[in-house]
This record gives sequence, structure tokens and C-alpha cells, in this order.
Amino acid sequence: MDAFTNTIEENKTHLSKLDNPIGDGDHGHNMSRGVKAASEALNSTPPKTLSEVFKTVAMSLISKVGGAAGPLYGTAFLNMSKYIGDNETLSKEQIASMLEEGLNGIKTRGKATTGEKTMIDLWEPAVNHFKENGTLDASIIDDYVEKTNPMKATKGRAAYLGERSIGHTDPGATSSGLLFKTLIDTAGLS
Amino acid sequence: MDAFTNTIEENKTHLSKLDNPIGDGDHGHNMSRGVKAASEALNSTPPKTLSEVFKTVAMSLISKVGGAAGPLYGTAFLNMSKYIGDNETLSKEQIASMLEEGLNGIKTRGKATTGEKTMIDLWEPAVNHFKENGTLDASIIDDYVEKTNPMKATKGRAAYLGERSIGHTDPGATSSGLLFKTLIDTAGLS
Amino acid sequence: MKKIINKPENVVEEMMQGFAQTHDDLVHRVGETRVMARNYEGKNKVGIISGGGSGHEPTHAGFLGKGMLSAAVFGDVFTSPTPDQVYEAIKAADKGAGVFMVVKNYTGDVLNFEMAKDMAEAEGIEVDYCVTNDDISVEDSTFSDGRRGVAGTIYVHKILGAMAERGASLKDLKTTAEKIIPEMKTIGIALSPATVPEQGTPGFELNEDEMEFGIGIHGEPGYERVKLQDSKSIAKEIYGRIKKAYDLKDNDEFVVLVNGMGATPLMEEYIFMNDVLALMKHDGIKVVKKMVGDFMTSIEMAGLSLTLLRLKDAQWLKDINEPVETPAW
Amino acid sequence: MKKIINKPENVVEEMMQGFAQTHDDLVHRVGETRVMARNYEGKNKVGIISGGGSGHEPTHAGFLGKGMLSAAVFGDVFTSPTPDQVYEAIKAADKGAGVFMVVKNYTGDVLNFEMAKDMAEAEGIEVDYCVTNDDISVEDSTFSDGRRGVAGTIYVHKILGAMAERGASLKDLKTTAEKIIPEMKTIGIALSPATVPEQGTPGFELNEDEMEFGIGIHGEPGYERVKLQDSKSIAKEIYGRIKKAYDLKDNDEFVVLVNGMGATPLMEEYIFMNDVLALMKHDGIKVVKKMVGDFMTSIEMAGLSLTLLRLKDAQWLKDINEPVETPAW
Ligand SMILES: Nc1ncnc2c1ncn2[C@@H]1O[C@H](COP(=O)(O)OP(=O)(O)O)[C@@H](O)[C@H]1O
Ligand SMILES: Nc1ncnc2c1ncn2[C@@H]1O[C@H](COP(=O)(O)OP(=O)(O)O)[C@@H](O)[C@H]1O
Ligand SMILES: [Mg+2]
Ligand SMILES: [Mg+2]
Ligand SMILES: [Mg+2]
Ligand SMILES: [Mg+2]
Repeated sequence: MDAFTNTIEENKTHLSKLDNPIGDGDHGHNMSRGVKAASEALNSTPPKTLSEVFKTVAMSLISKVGGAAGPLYGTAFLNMSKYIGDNETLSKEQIASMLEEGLNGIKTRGKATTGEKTMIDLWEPAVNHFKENGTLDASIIDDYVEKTNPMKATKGRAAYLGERSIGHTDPGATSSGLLFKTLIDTAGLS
Repeated sequence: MDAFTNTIEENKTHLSKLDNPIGDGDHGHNMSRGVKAASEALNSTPPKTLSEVFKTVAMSLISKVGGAAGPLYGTAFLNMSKYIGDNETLSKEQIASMLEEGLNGIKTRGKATTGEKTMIDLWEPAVNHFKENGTLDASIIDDYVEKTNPMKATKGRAAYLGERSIGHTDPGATSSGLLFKTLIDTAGLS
Repeated sequence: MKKIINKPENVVEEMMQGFAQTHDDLVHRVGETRVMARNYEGKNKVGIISGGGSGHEPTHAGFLGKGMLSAAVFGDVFTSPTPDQVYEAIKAADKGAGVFMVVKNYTGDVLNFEMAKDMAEAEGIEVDYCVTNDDISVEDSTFSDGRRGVAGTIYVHKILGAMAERGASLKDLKTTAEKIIPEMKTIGIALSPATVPEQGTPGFELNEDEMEFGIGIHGEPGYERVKLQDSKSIAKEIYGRIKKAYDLKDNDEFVVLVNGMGATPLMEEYIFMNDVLALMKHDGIKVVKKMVGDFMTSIEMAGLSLTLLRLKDAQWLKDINEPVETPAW
Repeated sequence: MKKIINKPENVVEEMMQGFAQTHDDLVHRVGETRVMARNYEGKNKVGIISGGGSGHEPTHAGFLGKGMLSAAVFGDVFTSPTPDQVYEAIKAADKGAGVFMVVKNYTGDVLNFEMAKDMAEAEGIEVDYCVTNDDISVEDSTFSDGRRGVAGTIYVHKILGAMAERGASLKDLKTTAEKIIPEMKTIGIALSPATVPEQGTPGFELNEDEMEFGIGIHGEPGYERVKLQDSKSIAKEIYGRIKKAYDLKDNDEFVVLVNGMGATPLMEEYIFMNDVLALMKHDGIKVVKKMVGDFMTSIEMAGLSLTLLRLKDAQWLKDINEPVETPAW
């Protein structure tokens, strides 16, 4: 989590900038508030189980991020926490299933699907790729993030732009890309 | 009056600009509204007597200029109209006395005297010079106008500036200078 | 960024403190939460809450008080409040007859309010809600998230507030809200952008001679950027679009709201209202109530929005005119 | 110049038309004059009039109505109205008990209102007046025209309005006005200038990182230009000066007004109020009423003013809190 927090901090301005042309320019700041709170919560009273770690992160994101991203990331982490249950280590297959549970949470909460230019367009192909190949790397993630660029948004704030959302990379997909890259570096997704 | 109107129109922006650093930047526009109305009134129903001409101008200035300048110029013209009475032509001495009556109106209405950086600092020396010498010319007028520059204002909007009003030429003195220059050209004050 | 603030990250906290102290005769802050509640109790009445990102002042807390809102939630600037905070507002508003939430249609607002509703229902508080979407500058479509909720929302607050005060049930409020919402239509314009304090730079840029039609209250891009037009032309454009969006009947009666975006002087708002009313008179459209002022702002954006509300029910006008005790209505 | 207007020379006329139509339940325009009058008759009560240059909206016409002003005169933008127009206002306000004029201390206003008083008295209408001068950023001196009248003026409107409604005489009003005026003190600040439409360029210039202390409501230069400070520092500076201008007694009670200049969002006004109240609390000074909002503006100037009113008479607070029916109080 500390690694993800650092990555978000480094990219905070970039993420908010991405949110400017097609949203309201706060995505970086929203995420930053959330991950800092999560890191703090984890460091101040370290949870005993892996499931608890994910739950703590979920609650911090839900109660600190706000905006659309808060409930979506929060629900993802909550679902992953539930999937983990009593497990303290996870196999690659279990990690894949856990991420899929997270993805399902996002889809249910946001009532969206692929191709709508949201974080789902990072999560779904990334989870599928990992499930099928057992690996993921940064360049593949970047690839998925970039693929949101030519999409027309139909969900979230960018949807108000219709055609004009085309040609902008989705900030939520970008921050989700950062999450997956952190997982690659720290949780052995590679 | 048409000549004065033209002069004011030409100098409208200049007068308002003078009013910016030490006032509220409307003097040119205020005067412009008044003299245009006066010209219109004179042209639409030409008054029969000289006294009436001055009265018409006075009423136009009072009801159109607003600000400090309106009542002051208006009172000046009203007093001059009264002085003229039944006369249709005036001797140089009478013109001098008429202007003096105008000046007195300004002083009474505005409760101000010389040295307070107002239009009085143009009127009083100009009237005195004319009375003593029977002539006036543009360069003398410019000289009086310029003399308001180093004065510290104690009346009108510029007074709020105290010391900082020093180094700015008074807009009301400047517009009064234009009036006297018009009189020099058209009423034989030279 | 030129603002009279202290630390950008503290603006909402300090604004809440200033607001609570200024209006302590009418409202109070709920503990250290992001919730402001009215002092008037309204026992056994349905509580109405509203909220969203901050930066739209006097919305939402300005409408707290007898006859209007029970509690208001403050999100960060232009950012939906979090579910735990909305839940606090629900708890503060609940006086035994349930709580009705007025939500503006933004994904973030809808998601966070829905999560809060889940939390409250788990604790046995009955909650229902409506989602306002009066901004017709954005195409409505069942395939997307639909239109944004903007200034028209204040009429939902007002009418439901009057109803709740008279003892209406949650279900009554829901039914009426769903009748009002399709009858209100808004379009906004901007002459200059707002700056979110924590971000420090304007949300968009407009040249000295440009304006934008259809801008959102968070600076979301509008439908057209043009050279600055005069008030009459702007009125023609946005009133024209709004009019077309109604299927007008002969005896239709309207409420008209000219709402300033934050930096626009009342002088311009009244001039614009004058132009709108001239067009409506020319069209023979009956206006029974006019309002001018800053009700739903976008921090220091220069611009305004025009809202029309068609009165499908004569009671709505009575409810809009019903006296209230609030800081800003 | 970026404004939602039509022809610059028509702004006052069109604003008056928009205002009169918007608030037709409360006010009406007197013929084609520059005068707006309240609909409420107030028979046999002293009429109170106010006015001055336009551009300070909602002042003056926003305070028309039962319990406050009887008529308001609109001058051109930032320009005193002419005597004939003030005289029209006097005639509209006269209901048989005389007319009281609330004039702000500007040479132009004083001269034009005095001329109108002469005109009215010639017609047998009894007229008296007061001149407000709450802006302590300008030195007071018997050798000059003294201090400017600014936002504090609204309290004179409000208290005298309540008194007149109760049937007070011209003389009562004069006596009370002269007691109130020395007790109110204001200082304003600006972050960016206003542009008079007919002039088309800003009245002054401030760099991106500058602000000015002591600015007047017509953009008259203030007492110091500094680098932009945070809200706490601004509060310290202007509240500090205001406090020093009183000879404080132990049991003094104050009304505090944070007044926006036109383009300043409520967010900043509340943050600033919060900082002022913290300082007053620290000083142990009792505040019995707080007001935040745009009451006396300077078109689209960004900035605000702080007004303190010391309550020498307990009745003043009651009169300030007395309900009124006006567009803007
Ligand atoms: N319905 C949705 N489903 C999935 N993701 C969504 C949905 N709506 C928005 N998003 C994601 O949220 C991101 C925006 O987050 P953020 O800027 O924090 O919230 P807000 O739009 O409320 O300001 C978008 O870039 C998009 O990826
Ligand atoms: N008490 C006074 N006596 C004489 N002249 C005055 C007085 N006060 C102001 N003036 C003159 O009026 C001029 C300003 O006029 P103007 O700008 O039209 O009015 P305002 O100051 O109301 O905007 C000043 O430059 C000054 O010459
Ligand atoms: Mg965003
Ligand atoms: Mg001037
Ligand atoms: Mg947001
Ligand atoms: Mg002026």
C-alpha cells in the first residue's frame, strides 16, 4: 500500500490534469486523499490478517476519496477483502479470482461495462490477461490505459461530453493502471 | 455651446482617465452626457434670450451630469443666467462679473475654496486674470490647470487620497479649462 | 490563484465553521462531521437532506431551516461527499418519519448517496431519494448517465421542503419529486472559469473574447464555445433551446430563475432576466414567478444559468412562495 | 470588458426593467424615472429614500419594501443621481409625514441630494437627511470632505426603516441616524478591479499577486497595496484597524458584517468571517449578530469589506432583526 501511495503522490497532478478536459480535474487529489488515509490507517494500527488489510484500505477509500472513484475503488477492495477471507497467502489463480471479484464490485456499483471509457476498461482486460497468461507487465497495462483514449465516454462525468470525450485518456483507468503496476512490482503479478 | 460640446467629446476619454487615479474615472462621461443634452436642448427649442440660453444649459447639466460636477457646473450656469438678466450683449466688464457670479455659485454649492485641488483652482485665477487684464489665452489656462497637479486635494473624491492626490491634474479643473478655452475662442475673452 | 483563503486544503472546514457561526440562529454543525443541520426540529416530519461537492454556495447549507432542508453534507470542493458523511446527515435528519435525499445527477453523488442509503437502511432508517437532471445542455440518453443536476434542484428542495413541513410522507415526496424533475430545464454559460483551491489552476480556459454555452457547475465543458455575445443574443440562444425542450401547451405557467455562477454581478443578472422576459412575453408564455440571484454557484466562475420550471400543479407555486427560515432562500 | 450586457449606455435602464419585473410583488418603477418605489404604501409614515450611483446592487433598490426603504434612486454607474431624479424619489416616498434621505458621503451624492431637498421643500415636502461615513480607511478631517459612506449604510436603512414602520417622526430618525453613524466602521479590500461599462476599462490595476487595503466601493484607491495575503492576515489587518478606531468598553456588543464586493464567492466570505470571529473571540468582544453576503458591491470587483456596528442602544438589534419584505435584506 505504501508503494501505491507513493505512486499516486507522484502522479497526483498528472491524474488531475487528465481529469480536466473530460471531467472536473480532481481525480488525482481525490485518490491522493484516499491512499494517504489508507497508508496511515495501516501504519497506525496494523491489521492482523490480509483480509483486514484490504478492508481497511476499502474503508479509507470509501470515506476519504469521494467523487465517483471512492465508492468504486472502495467496493473493489471490499469485495477483494471478502474473497480473501481467512487466506494469508494467495496463489496466482486466487489472485486472479480476487481481482475479478474486485472488478465485479466496480461493475455492479457503477452499473457500467467495458467500452464506456472508465476504469473498467483497464480492470477487465488486465484481469483477463492475468487469468489467461498468469503474468502481466507494465507495458501491457500502459497499452490498456491508452486504449481508453479513442473511446467515447458513456459513463461518469466524461459522458456529458459525448463525442468530445474522444481523444482523452481516462483518469480512472490511468489510476487503476498505477494500481496494477504496483501490484506487478510488489505482489508478484509478473 | 456646440463648440464646448465638441471639445468635451474630443476630450471625454482624457477627462475620465484623469479622474481614474484620483477619482472614479467618470468625469469625461459625466460631462459628455451633460453637454450633449445641453446642445440638444438648445438646438431643439432655441431659447429667445441669452439668459435663457444659460438657464437651459444649467438645467441640462444639473439633470444629466450627476456626480459632483453636475450640481457645481449647473449652479455656475444658473448664477450666470441670473446675472445676465435682460442683457443680450455683455461688455468685457460684465462678462467678468458674470463669470465671477458663476464662480461664487460653485464655491457656495461645494463649500470649497482655492487650493483644494478642484475646478475652483481654474475658475478663480482665470476670472481674476480676466478681470485685471481684460484678456485670457489658452496658455494661461493650461498653466492654471497644471497648477492643480502638485496640490493636495481636500475636497471631492480625490480628498480621500490625501497626500497621494499630489502629482495628478484635477479633472474638474481640466474640463473647466476647456470651457474657458471655448469662451476665449467664441465669446471674445481674448 | 487569487483567493481570500488560508490553506487550500482547509477551505471546506473553515467555511463550515464560518457558516455555522454566522447562522447559529438557524443551523448547527453535527459534531466534527461534514454535516450541517437545521436547529428547527421538525419532529415526526420527513427529513430532507441534500449535498454534494462544495463550491456551489449558498447551495446546499444555505437552504437549511424550517420549511426546507433538514441537513446538508459538504463534500470537498467539486467532489461528492463520502457515504459515511451522507449517512451522518441521514441520521441527523431522521425524526422518525424517514429521510428523503435530493441528489444531483453526477455518478459520484449518486454512488455515494446510494451507499449511504444502504448504510442507513441497515440501521433501520427508511430512506428514499430522487436524482435531479435539469441541465439540458447535455443530451439525455438511456445509454449514458444522462443529464447533470444543476440550479433547478433548488425548486425540488423548496417544494418538497414545504410538503414535508405540512407532514407529507416519504412516498408523497418521491411522487412529487418525480413529477417536478422532468418539468425543470436549465442551461448555463460561462465567461470565465473557477479554480478549485486544492488544484490551484483554472478548470478550463477561455480567451478574453470568448464565452461558452452549456457549461456545467463544475466547469464541465459545454456544447459550444463562441465569441462573447450580448445579453439579448445569449438569452435567445439558451431560452430558445429550453423552450424547444418543452412540449408547450397553451396555458402553461412558468417559474423563471436567472442564477449567477459566483462572480457575475447582479447588474448583469437583471439585464439578462429583462431580455429573457421580453422573449417570453413575445412568445406569449405566462411567467408567474421570477427569481434572480446566486443560488447554485461554481465558486468564482463568471456566468449564469437560466432555469425554467413548468408548473404542472398549482400547489407547486404556493409551496415555492411559502415562507421559510433559512440563511439563503 | 467581459460582461453579459447589451449597449453599455443602457445598463441602468435595462437593469431597472429587469429588477422591476422580477420583484413586481414588492416594487414598481415610478413612470420612466430613475426611481423605484415599494408597493407597500405606508400611509402617514415617514418615507425613507436612498440612492447613489448604480453598480452596488443589491443596494439600493434591493432594500425597498415594508420595514425598510420607500424609494431608491438609480444614478448612472458609479455616478450620483441628479437632483430632479432624487426629487422624484422624494415625491414617491412622501406619504404625508415627510421624507428622510440616507446619503453616503460623496461630494456628488451630498450636492445632488441637497439640491433635491431644496426642490422638495419649495413644494412643501418636509425633508431631512443623514450622511453616512463608515469607511475608516480614509482619514477623517474637518478640513476635508471626510470619510466615505459604504456597507455600514445598510444598517441605517434597516434601523430607520423599522422605526419609520412603527411611526417614528422625521426628527426621531435624524436623531437615531446621528447616533448610529459614528458607531459603524468599515474597511474594504480588493483583489481585482471593476469595470464601469461605459468606460470599458478597469478602474485600476492590480498584479496577479497583489491586493489593496482600504479600497472604496467605486474603486477609489486604498491605503496600501501589498502582496496577496491569506485570510487570517487580512482579517488581522482590517479588524485590527477597526478595533483601534473604537474606544472599547467592557460590555460593548457588536454586529459584524462581511460584505462581498461582487465577484467574491461566498466560500471566501465565510472563511474570512471565521477568521474575524476568531480574533474577536480572542479579544473577548461580544458579537450578537453576524451577516455574510453581497450587500454593497462594486460591480464585479473581487474583494470584501468588514463592517462593525457597536450597539449603543439595545433597540438597534431588535430593529435589525425585525422582519421585512424586501428583495434583498
Ligand atoms: N459508472 C462508472 N463505472 C466505472 N467507473 C467509473 C464510472 N463513472 C466514473 N468512473 C471512473 O471514475 C473516474 C473519475 O473519478 P473522479 O474524478 O475521482 O470522480 P468524479 O468524476 O466524481 O470527479 C473516471 O475517470 C472513470 O474511470
Ligand atoms: N466641493 C467641491 N467644490 C468644487 N469642485 C469640486 C468639489 N468636489 C469635486 N469637485 C470637482 O469635481 C470634479 C469631479 O467631478 P466628477 O468626476 O464628475 O464627479 P464625481 O467625483 O462625483 O465622480 C473634481 O475633479 C473637482 O474639480
Ligand atoms: Mg473528477
Ligand atoms: Mg468622477
Ligand atoms: Mg469530482
Ligand atoms: Mg462619479
